Amino acid sequence: MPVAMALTGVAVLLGAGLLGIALQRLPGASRLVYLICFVACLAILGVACAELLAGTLPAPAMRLPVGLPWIGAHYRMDALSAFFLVVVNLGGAGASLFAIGYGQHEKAPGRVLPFYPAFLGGMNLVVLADDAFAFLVAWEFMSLSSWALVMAHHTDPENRRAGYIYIVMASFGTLTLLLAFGLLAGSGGGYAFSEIRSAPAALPGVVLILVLIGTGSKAGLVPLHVWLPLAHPAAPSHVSALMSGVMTKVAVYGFVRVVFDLLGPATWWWSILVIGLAGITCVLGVLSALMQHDLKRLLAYHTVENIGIIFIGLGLALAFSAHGMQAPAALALTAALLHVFNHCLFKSLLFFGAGAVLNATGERDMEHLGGLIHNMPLTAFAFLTGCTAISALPPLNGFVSEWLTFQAILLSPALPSWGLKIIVPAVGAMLALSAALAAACFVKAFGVTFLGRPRTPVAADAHETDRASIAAMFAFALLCLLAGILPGLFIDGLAPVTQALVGARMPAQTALPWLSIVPIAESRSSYNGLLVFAFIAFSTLLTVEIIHRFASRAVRRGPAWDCGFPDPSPATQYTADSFAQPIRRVFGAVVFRASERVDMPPPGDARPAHLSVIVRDLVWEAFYAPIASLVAGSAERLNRLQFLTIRQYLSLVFVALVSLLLVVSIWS
Amino acid sequence: MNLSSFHPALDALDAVLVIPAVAALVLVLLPGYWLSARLNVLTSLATLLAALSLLVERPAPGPYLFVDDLNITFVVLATFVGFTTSAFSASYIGHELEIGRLTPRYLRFYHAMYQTLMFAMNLGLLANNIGLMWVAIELATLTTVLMVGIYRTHEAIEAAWKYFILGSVGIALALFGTILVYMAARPVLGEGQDAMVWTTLIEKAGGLAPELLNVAFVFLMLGYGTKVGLAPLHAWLPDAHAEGPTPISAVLSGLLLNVALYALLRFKLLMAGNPAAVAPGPLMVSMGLLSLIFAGFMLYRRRDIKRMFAYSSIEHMGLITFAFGMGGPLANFGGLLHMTMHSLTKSAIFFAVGHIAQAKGTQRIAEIRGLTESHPVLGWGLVVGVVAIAGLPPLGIFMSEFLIVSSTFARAPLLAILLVFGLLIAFGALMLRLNEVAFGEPTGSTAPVKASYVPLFAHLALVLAAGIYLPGPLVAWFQAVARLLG
Amino acid sequence: MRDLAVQGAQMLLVLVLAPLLLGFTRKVKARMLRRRGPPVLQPYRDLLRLIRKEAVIADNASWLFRSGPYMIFAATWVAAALVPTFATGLTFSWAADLIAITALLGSARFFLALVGMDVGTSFGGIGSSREMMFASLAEPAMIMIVFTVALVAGSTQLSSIAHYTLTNASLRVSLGLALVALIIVAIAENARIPVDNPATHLELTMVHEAMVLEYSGRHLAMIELAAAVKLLVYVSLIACIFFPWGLAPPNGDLAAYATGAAAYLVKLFVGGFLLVLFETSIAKMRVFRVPDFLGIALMLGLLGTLLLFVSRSF
Amino acid sequence: MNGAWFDIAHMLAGGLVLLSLMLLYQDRMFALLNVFALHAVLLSASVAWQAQIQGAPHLYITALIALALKAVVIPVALRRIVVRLGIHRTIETVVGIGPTMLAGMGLVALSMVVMLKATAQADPLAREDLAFALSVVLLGLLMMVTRRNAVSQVIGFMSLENGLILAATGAKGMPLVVEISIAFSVLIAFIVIGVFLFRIRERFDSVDVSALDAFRGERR
Repeated sequence: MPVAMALTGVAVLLGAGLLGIALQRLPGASRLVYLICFVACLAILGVACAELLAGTLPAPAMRLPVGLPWIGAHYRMDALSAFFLVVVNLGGAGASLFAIGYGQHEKAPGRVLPFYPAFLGGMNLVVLADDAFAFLVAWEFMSLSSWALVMAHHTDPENRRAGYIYIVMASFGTLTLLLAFGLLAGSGGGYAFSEIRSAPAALPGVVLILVLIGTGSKAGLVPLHVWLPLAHPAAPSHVSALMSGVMTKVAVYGFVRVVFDLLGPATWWWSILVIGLAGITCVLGVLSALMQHDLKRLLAYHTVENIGIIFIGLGLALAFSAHGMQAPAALALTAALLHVFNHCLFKSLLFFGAGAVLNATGERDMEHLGGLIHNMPLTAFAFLTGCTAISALPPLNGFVSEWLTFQAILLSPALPSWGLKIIVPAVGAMLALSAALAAACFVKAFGVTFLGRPRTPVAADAHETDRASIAAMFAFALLCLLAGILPGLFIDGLAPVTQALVGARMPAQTALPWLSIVPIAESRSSYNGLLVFAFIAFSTLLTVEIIHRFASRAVRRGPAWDCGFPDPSPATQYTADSFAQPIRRVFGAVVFRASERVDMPPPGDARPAHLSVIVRDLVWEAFYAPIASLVAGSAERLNRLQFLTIRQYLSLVFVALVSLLLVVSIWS
Repeated sequence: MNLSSFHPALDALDAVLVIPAVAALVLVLLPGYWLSARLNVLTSLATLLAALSLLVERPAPGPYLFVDDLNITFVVLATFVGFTTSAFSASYIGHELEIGRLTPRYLRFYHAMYQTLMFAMNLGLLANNIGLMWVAIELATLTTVLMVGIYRTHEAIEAAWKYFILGSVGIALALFGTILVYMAARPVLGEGQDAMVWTTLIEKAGGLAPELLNVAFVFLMLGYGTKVGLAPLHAWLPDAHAEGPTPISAVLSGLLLNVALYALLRFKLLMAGNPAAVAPGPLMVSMGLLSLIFAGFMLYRRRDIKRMFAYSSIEHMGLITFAFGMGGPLANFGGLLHMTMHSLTKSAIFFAVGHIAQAKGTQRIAEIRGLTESHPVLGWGLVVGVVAIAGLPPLGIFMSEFLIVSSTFARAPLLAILLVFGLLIAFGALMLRLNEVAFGEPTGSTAPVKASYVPLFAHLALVLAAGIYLPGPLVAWFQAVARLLG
Repeated sequence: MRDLAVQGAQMLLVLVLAPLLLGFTRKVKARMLRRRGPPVLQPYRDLLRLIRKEAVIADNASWLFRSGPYMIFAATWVAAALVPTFATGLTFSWAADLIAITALLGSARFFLALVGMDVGTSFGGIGSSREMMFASLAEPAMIMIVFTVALVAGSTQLSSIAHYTLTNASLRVSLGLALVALIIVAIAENARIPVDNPATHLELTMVHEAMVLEYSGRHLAMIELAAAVKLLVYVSLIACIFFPWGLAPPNGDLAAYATGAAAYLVKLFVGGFLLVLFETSIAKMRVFRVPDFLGIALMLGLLGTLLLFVSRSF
Repeated sequence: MNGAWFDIAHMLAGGLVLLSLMLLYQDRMFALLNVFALHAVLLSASVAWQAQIQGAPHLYITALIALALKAVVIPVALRRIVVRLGIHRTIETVVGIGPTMLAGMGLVALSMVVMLKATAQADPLAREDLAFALSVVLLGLLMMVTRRNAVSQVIGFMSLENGLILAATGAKGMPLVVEISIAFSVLIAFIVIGVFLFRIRERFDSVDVSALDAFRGERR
């Protein structure tokens, strides 16, 4: 009974939360709590994996006598939820393992320990839920606990602001989802997913838009992403890893669940909406990331970008299945889901690295770091792996899912509808652009943080982080490599999901020779991560061998040459901002209205020259600032009603009375 | 020898009224804070037990009093919150006495008034006669007016005065409505008692003169709506909550508003029973929606923490009125649940706020910061309370809001969107203030405060439990009431 | 076994030919500038000399700095090994399609930019940041070209593309656009004039050279060789996609291979010559005009793709 | 016979409405008080008449209360307050007398329309009574709204309440009338005391607590 086992795991997690409240003062508490979380996540992970591979899904649903009385809370595990359980608990286990070490350094464990397990439990419950109420409760519970975690370091006003914007956006998303389910369930209140499936939804288009807003606001689709780069960095790093690597995926799950499973047959214009938004999200996300010099915020913006990539895949899947092309739909969906998995891996890994750096130096600002590769070689290596993976470079996993997405795009000319014909290639270009920009961004991230010379003393005497964190990072790095060189296994693991959702699956990959992967047919295209990896490894070794056989081994250390005029001051290095400057000049002028002002003192003036850069967040200015000012304004205006005299209040009553009497006299 | 007068349930019914009445008389005479506070708690407990016994043994309706599913719900809720509040007030008032904000003389008066209020509310709820109900509610209003003014500061007196005047006008309108109902019923039920007795009125509802009923409902809506605190009749509510002693704020938000709402519901039933009369729903829906959105905006500019939560009460009363206005099994169930949850949560919040104000020595939001640092238990208690009142799971209010919104959206999408808008506005304001009050660097005194946490956390625990699991009997009972409400 | 041999031969061939192509272009360029120029085989000599020299490494260089050149070279070499030069249907050609090859070159660039920042000199930073800025436009352009070609040929596999061009060759607008775009990309990627000047160390103009400034000895040799191979890769890509004539069919006989190799040589030299002709006929651009130059490529690629999406007949 | 009774009741009720309108256009404090006393007298008369024709003796109590309290005690008390607190003898209005009168006419018309339509099948006596009562209520409310002056607002409230008593007594056989009238008298007593206690000179809002402790014989 897999569902029961999973729920038991969740119960254990919630119990761990209570334990966290009870034991927060004790020294060993955090170690214990995180250990429990680690074990629980591994257990659920095991169950889900077994179910997914055994192909016995969907497992029979379970009904607990909680939640809405006359409905109860339904929980169920089908292929989709099993896959997302894998993602959630893989990320959860990794984060817990990392936290076993990292959590030791937490200043106020009392503000983290109770909520962290609750957060994990909430995400698991979302994925398991099988009726609207259970789903929404878990969804909002997840938001609530993560909000508490964002507020963990509440003395920083920035974090408080982040937490506020986060909780408001989250609640906004929940309310839209609530409306969506209200439409799906109908006035009869058939909230169970089984009933929703059986009954066709009224106004499916509206439902799709509502769901896109609701889940998009949690996943970070532009323009609903504003909270994400604020909230994710504010939380403790292992929580940031969960929020970026896992919670956004839970949002993706919500979208897939409703749109592909509950909503019934798709219409083609939906996909235009989704694909368009996703493309913009990609580019805007990565460009914003390039403008950052806060390491964790940069990573958060990259989450936005990757969500865009995922939604491109989902949109294509919608388009294909709307036109009854099931095999391509399966390909696109697989690409999206595989990217979900991959992004969970490398984004968590990167946040772990950022956490290790934060822990070692107390700095999140890259401009104050540098040269960490010398003192933190292991962290640097793991982080580099993550950077390579997220930049979609072979032979790591990021490339595979983007490659599959490209293949799906290459199949889309067959789509009949014109809107798609126009928008898909444009989005393809956006995808390619964002991939290239991502590479640039991570050269910046790794180069400025780990390479070069330390820019501050704290960076100079950083120390390698603890064992548990290292273990977590290397585990995920290894997984990145495995998923990159043996993608066939993972794709076949996804087969039941696509089979259930779009009624088709990609050709069985493990059957192919040399474990290469083939989207549709080998003549079209194929990729073999294993072989490429072997190739690279082989040729690298060969070269090294040859060089060391014939070349001189002599190595002399000397000062950097730097074209003849080396400058000892590390301030002369390229900083994050200066690295991004060319790209800012190319794209920023349009996207961010970025402008530079150089204040150059006249000759003979001793004061230093000053360069200031203004980067504006147009999304905020366009959508959020007006709303905020509107609310504030109307609050201000209405507030006068607080200070009326009794007579004026009485006249309100009087007017109400007379007008109602008039209504009555006219009505009857 | 009439045996029925010895029927245990009848005794229970009387007890619910007699105990507080007698206690009030005793408390007037009783000197000494310690004893009277204890007695206050004990009598409230006794009243609660009596009310609970009504659940098992229900007497036949008499000409003046009666019990049915609807009012028993309110009675139990009222007596329970009354009991916990008395427990809270015991410790709260103790502190007020220490800092000399209240003198023993006024405490005697205070406790007597407290029991009088209990009596009046129970009478209003159990009355089977619309005239009697009207008298009871007026009595309740007067007592609360006196208690709001008890601090005798300029603001307190002003608040009490405002409450008094607006309340009196409300009462007058309500009375006129009552008279009209009688006029409407007289042709059918004949002169005298019967034309004012619920049980008979409801039976003959179909036969009442519809046009008169319409006019009557207008007056009743405005009259009792003033007590419920619906915009634009709400003006007394925020000041009364802000300036009175906190236990009274808790009772006002938790109980008195409900009693007035109960009266509204009764007359709604009467209207609904008469097909020819205009449907009461739209009026309730629009006033509820207006109050909800209006209060949501008003929350932003509040400087006084108690006044802020008073506005939040207006918001939730609006939501409840909206739900009952929508009608239908789901919405009614949601409305009932929401009312219960709101009473519990809001009084819990006021418990917390009361102690917080005592600890920090101020009610100004700007001077309260970082509670979770300085007073963790109170701070987190407040956080949980606000999270609950803001309608986040797993607490009970989420369930009721879920039912109300989703059932509304399927029937009237536009209304639901307005509703969601209002909820979101209010949510934003509450969270904004919570952010400042509960988190950040603590300001003001961080000295530990002697507080009674039991009532606070008892309420919160109940709310949490309800959000996770509603026991079957309760559900069946609420569903019965919801069906009753049509 | 035989396939493996052919594959090995291909790998060796690109390795051998790359410096030759470089030397050839230099020679031709010198000639066009009325200079004598270095002998064609000069690059080989340079490489050997560099290999024999001791390597001088900055004090604060990390392990990445020392291992970087090998990775860069390996990635480039593998990419080259996967492009059909004289024969299609190589053993491992299906291990990676055109997109993967682009990505492989991308990872080579990724590491090049990283090692450029390792020592922490201002020039390294300049080089890396500009290189990535070019790449951020060149790569999407390349992907768009891949789209165009793949949509025409119905495959992203180079062998299949070549086969398609061979069997039903016809003039197509989109292919023309793709060709122009690919040439622009190739020029940018290989740091040729007008984007960058391989022959200068004039600080503010250099991009590629700035990144490798700190290298010496065998490491520098690796990087130079990688650069040479990269040039070869692009020339052979153009050859294989647009002028696949003479390519030996899968498991053909020796004669076929011989003709293939000969044809390949011819293509290389023609390509090199045209490149030099282009280079000598225009001047280097300012760095911030390069985006416009690459933008053209991107637009052309996108246009080609769009045309194909809208109607398959272009 | 019946007709005569009806005419008298009708006349009395109508007179109340007339007096309410007169209350509206008073601009001198004492004149206002006098008119209100008249209002109360008329009310008690009509109540007594109702008691007579309904044969409901308990209504006489109500009539008595009305006469004693509203016609005598309260006007006197208010007069003394006015003198004691030195309140302006003129009544400041929000909107001018003229518009107020027009509004009053409109309200009377409205209440006629509403009531006569609503009580089609009720017996004519009740109909008229209700219609007049409603207009008295509305006029009282109008007075509270359009007068800035506290005392005149109290008067407005009391005339409103007179309207209620009229309606209650007009509603034949309605129980609890006496109790209700008593309850209301208590309410009014409270208000008058409040006005006096809080030295409310001009506006209802301007409560002045400084006198409070002195009054309660305490020192802060």
